[in-house]
Amino acid sequence: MDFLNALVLLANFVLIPAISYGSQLALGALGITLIFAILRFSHFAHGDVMAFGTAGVILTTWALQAAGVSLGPLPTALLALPVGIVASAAILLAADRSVYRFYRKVKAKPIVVVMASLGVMFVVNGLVRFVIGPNDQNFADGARFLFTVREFRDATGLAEGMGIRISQVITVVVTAIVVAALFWFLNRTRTGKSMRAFSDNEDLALLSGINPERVVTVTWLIVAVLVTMAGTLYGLDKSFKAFTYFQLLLPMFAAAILGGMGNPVGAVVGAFVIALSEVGVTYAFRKFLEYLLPDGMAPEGLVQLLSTDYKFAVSFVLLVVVLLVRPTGLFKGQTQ
Amino acid sequence: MFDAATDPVLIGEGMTGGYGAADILHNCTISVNRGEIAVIVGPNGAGKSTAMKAVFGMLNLRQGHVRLMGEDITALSPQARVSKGMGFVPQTHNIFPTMTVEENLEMGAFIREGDFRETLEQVYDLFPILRQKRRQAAGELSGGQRQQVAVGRALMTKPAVLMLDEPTAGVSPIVMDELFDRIIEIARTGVSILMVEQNARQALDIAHKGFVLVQGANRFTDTGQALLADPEVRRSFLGG
Amino acid sequence: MKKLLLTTALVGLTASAAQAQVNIGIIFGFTGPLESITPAMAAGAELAIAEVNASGNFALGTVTSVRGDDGCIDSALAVATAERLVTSDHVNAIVGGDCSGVTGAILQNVARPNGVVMISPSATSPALSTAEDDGLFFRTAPSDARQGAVATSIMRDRGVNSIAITYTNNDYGAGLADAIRTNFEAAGGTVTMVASHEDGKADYSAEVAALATAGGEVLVVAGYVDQGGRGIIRSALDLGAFSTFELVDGMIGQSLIDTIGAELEGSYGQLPGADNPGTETYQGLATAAGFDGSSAFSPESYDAAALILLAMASAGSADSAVFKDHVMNVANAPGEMIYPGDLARALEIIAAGGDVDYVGASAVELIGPGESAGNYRELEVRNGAFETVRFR
Amino acid sequence: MNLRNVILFAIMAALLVLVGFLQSPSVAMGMVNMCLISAIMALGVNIQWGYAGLFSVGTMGFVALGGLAVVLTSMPPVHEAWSAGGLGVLGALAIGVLTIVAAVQAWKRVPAGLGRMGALLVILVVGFVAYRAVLDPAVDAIEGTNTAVAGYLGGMGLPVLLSWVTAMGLAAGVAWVIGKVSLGLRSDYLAIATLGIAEVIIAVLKNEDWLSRGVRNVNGLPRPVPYEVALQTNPTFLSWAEWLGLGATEASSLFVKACYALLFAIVLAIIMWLSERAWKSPWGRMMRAIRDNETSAKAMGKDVKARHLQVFILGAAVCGLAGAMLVTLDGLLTPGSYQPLRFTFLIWVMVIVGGSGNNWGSVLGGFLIWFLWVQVEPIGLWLIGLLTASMPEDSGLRAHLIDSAAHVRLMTMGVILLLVLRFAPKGLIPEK
Repeated sequence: MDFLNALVLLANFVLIPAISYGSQLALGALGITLIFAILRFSHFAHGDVMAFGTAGVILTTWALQAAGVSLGPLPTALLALPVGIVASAAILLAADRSVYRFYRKVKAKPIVVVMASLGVMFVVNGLVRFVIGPNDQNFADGARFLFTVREFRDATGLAEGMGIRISQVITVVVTAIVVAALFWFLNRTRTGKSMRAFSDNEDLALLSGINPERVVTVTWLIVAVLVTMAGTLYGLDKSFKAFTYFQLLLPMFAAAILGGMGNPVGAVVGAFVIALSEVGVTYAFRKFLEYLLPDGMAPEGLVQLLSTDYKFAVSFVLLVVVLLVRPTGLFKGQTQ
Repeated sequence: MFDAATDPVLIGEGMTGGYGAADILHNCTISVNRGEIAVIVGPNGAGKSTAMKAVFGMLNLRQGHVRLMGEDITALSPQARVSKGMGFVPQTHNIFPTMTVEENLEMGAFIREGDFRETLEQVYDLFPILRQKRRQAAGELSGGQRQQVAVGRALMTKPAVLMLDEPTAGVSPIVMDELFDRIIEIARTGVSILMVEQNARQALDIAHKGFVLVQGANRFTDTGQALLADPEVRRSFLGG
Repeated sequence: MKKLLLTTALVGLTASAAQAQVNIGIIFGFTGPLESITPAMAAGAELAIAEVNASGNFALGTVTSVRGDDGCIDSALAVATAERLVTSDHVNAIVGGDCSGVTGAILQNVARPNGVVMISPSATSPALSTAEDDGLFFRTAPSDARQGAVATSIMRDRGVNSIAITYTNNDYGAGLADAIRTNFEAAGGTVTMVASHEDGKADYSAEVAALATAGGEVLVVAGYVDQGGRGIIRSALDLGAFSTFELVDGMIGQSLIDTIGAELEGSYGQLPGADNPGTETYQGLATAAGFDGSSAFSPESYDAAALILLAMASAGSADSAVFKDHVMNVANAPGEMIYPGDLARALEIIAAGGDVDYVGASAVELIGPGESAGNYRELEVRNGAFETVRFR
Repeated sequence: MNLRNVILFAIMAALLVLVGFLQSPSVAMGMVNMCLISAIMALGVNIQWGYAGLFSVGTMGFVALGGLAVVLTSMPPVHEAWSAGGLGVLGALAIGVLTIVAAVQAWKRVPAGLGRMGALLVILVVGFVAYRAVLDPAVDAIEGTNTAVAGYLGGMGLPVLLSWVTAMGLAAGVAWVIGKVSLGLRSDYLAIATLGIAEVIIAVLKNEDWLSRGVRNVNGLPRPVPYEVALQTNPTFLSWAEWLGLGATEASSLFVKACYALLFAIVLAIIMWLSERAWKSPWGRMMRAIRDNETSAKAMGKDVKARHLQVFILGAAVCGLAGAMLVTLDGLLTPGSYQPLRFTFLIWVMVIVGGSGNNWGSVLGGFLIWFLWVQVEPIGLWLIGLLTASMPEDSGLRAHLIDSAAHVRLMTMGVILLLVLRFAPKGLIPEK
């Protein structure tokens, strides 16, 4: 029984939050890694584009809510997703046409493109605030919980409980579907394979008759889908605020690099490693150990490895250590 | 009019040009007939690879023409030349390393409309080892096998001419012999082969025609056997 | 020569704005971490100014307000902005800044050197009580030290023996957490853990998990209503870690209840304010003007602007050096009580030589070093709204 | 300096003078001070990027360390805190260093395999537990002493100008550690790693209260120049001001700013002189050779990694110096104010716009971008005012636009960066 309690405790406080946070990071990191694989630069505007797409979803959701449209227990925002995807696709393609394409044409150094993406970041940053303002926006509706901590406790009779939110279920399910669809697309379709070919060997892809502009456009479209999904799921699970989305940039990058830049599998794994380590390393294990250890051996202190103040640092220390030992990340990333 | 029996399938005529201001090629002519193997040899820096790239359109020509089956293609981009029937295997970076062997071949057929399974089977028949390893990532194969993937990929468009830039660079002599055997086999199916080779002796041995370039210009042009027999060619370029 | 050039240029450029004009600078962090609450704060200050202008009783001229951005956390930007407002826009007084750090920077680098009065509605750091200010600095928000005592007595009266504290990781949160911890422990209670949280971060489950292990009957949340504080509460409820929260002033706002919902029922907190009908009046005025008057520090902002203008009227001068001594007079008894919407009447009384006691939207009572005395309302969430339980 | 560059600097000077006329001399002087500091920060980034091509976006961390150095150098020590837990903290830090040294030695000496992993793990765990066991009580004791105004160990009570030197030392020391760890990484990875490490430095500054009061800030740092208030009551100064025809307030404010400006200008001149000499020296040529072709430089027997480390440390030291100057000017240390957008990306914009690889370009970029950073907001407000003038007073859109005015600044920075990158990729003053 105590063992079960310990397990439920860990699930409630570490595993479930880490899995849903990890899923959201995974979608964002996938976008970053795809851009890196195809366009070969680190896309610093990612967080802000995420906010832009989500802003589109939110405005549409409000309109739908006002019109009385609802999905029952599911959030209305899911219906609004296409609009957000169109919005972020529009801004990404606009940035590509007006900024990035030029550097592709002149074959600029990747670093120059990274700086250009910094410029885009500044612009989109301002744009988002023009569109929806700097405030926290709430757009979640529908049922909140699949089951609550209390319901779980009452049903199982355990001392500890765990709760699962609808938004967490949606997050995990949607992420699973999107990731599966992406992998199917990349590995099974002609266009997907041509993207991988382009990522592997750009010159040879050109020789094989693959149209680079088409590959780039498709990439931005996929990124638009990923980034809007990530932003919306995150917003549903927590809340929307432009500044927070900008802040998500670092963990998303950490995940992509940790997994191996340019490697989609790596991005997903990296995201879960980051999420799990942020929550796990700073978790205070006292209660958990109280359940597992015999009476009288329970620890005095909180048994916390690191204060939560430094949870952010965990992912970076991890990142640097991994890079030192395996410079291409956990999974082999792009080497050029 | 173009006569497939006598006229060269591909000819770069009087090519002059280079990457920047300075010319590398000077009035250089390279050609290959149907089903034949043509080899470009010469000392280091003679412009062998440059001549091949010029034929393939990766270099701006100030003078000269390139004709494929009688059609002037001088102004076409490399991609357009691929769809016109030219296959090109670069010296390095000539495969998609993280993709499987089969995907590599599929990408070779990217511009082809319709079913290419038959060609795939032909490539597998030509290189049986690739059929065995078709689910494996190409980057994990040995050097010789990678070259086979690269050649196979170029064959997927069913080219009239297959151009190989130093296909045997960095492979062992045994693998080299095997590769040359395959190249002969390909030529027998009617595909013209144009290749640049470091291993001049072995290459000229299988070549119908050889071009010896020096400083971007033709020095000797003759059949492979004739060149091998020419004492001056032997002394200057084949190490005795 | 230089002087002459300068004067000509200035006269040429500001000719239209030459006479009978009073300028008020409104310096808040319109960008940066507090960017979401500052619009309602600025709107509050501007509401007071509009009211004074509309009254026609302000003898010193038309009051114009100029907004400036202090970035909340960018002291260099804050100083540059304040410098511009003071020396270029010639503001006679400043409403602001918002965050304690930049407020201190503006005070030391601009307000004191230029001798300009500044009244901050939201800088609550105890350090500002002792800062040298030449009598120029006031605040309509009380020091956090007082709030610690109030929060402690609220919790002890409710029989709470052990608490965990989480605070937003800045001087406001840290100061408040210190004050609450010290007071609560002195009152015989146990503080199981004090953990900070960063605002605007992705996820707070790690913080909540640690706090949950530490345990405690109540989780004290010393943060901001639309920032990490709310994320912490949301997460704590979702994880079943805590069910009752003690909310500090920065956490009080209808938007909190709107987003969290029924689970917040029974949580409680405190907000500066005495038994004051002015608060409700203010919220009515704010709604009519099209903004949320219950947003954090919005009433205090209204009061800050109103105090400046009343003090000017009382002194008969818009010169900071003169009217700075009148701020305490108009803010405190004796005199007629003045609430939001009463500014016209207040100006009349002052013009007639009478005395006013400005109460305003947040029950202003200035003490000692020119800061709010620290009357607090004890609030509890009942039926989806903050209800006043009693005054402390 | 050719004519074009002289004209560019003249325009910049004219802009500042214009501010002096249109807004006020005080605003202009204040801006000059910040421009000078920005120029030095930009020089620091230029040393790393322009000289050696290191894409390090950890500038914020070094600037913050410079600020910390001011506190550690110039504030008086807090004796109660030292007696309460000073020894404990020092001991804990010693344990920490010993642990790391031991771990590195173990890594080097024990052959790879399970044994090494085990040894490493044991050393790290034991070291960490010992470190925490000594540190935690000491920190509690220090932070418990008079938390509201002290609660930290204080500094060394030395003259504040000395802190500009210690700032360089502190930033350089930390840069050495960071460089050792991360300089081997490829450019993109280096960027993210340094960005993250800078965040870690800020996290330490915010949370290690015993060091510099954390987020409680340190106020009232000593100043190297007189106080305005003191000047305003000084009869000599007043008569002097009167002679100039200035009011006491204005004169004192201008005088103080001028003193700072003089100090900053001297520092900028020294750094500039050194940078230019370094640029033209064989060392500078070698750095550029490495930057332009790392492989061939390596082939020529240059120790690329050591050179990179060197230049990384130098750039960091200059950034640290600028950070110390900034905190000295502000008179307070607020760790919360360090944001990557402001202290890393903005500085990068300065370098790119000014012209990377050119010291004069970086100085111009520092001046121009700071000028815009401050002035775009009023311009934006004015523009939006113009735009919305015809809208009804109660229009929701009007209110929304006015509320958004402050964000014009970020967009402008982005647009400028994009335009420069596209149309003048070498910046306003290109590398020679």
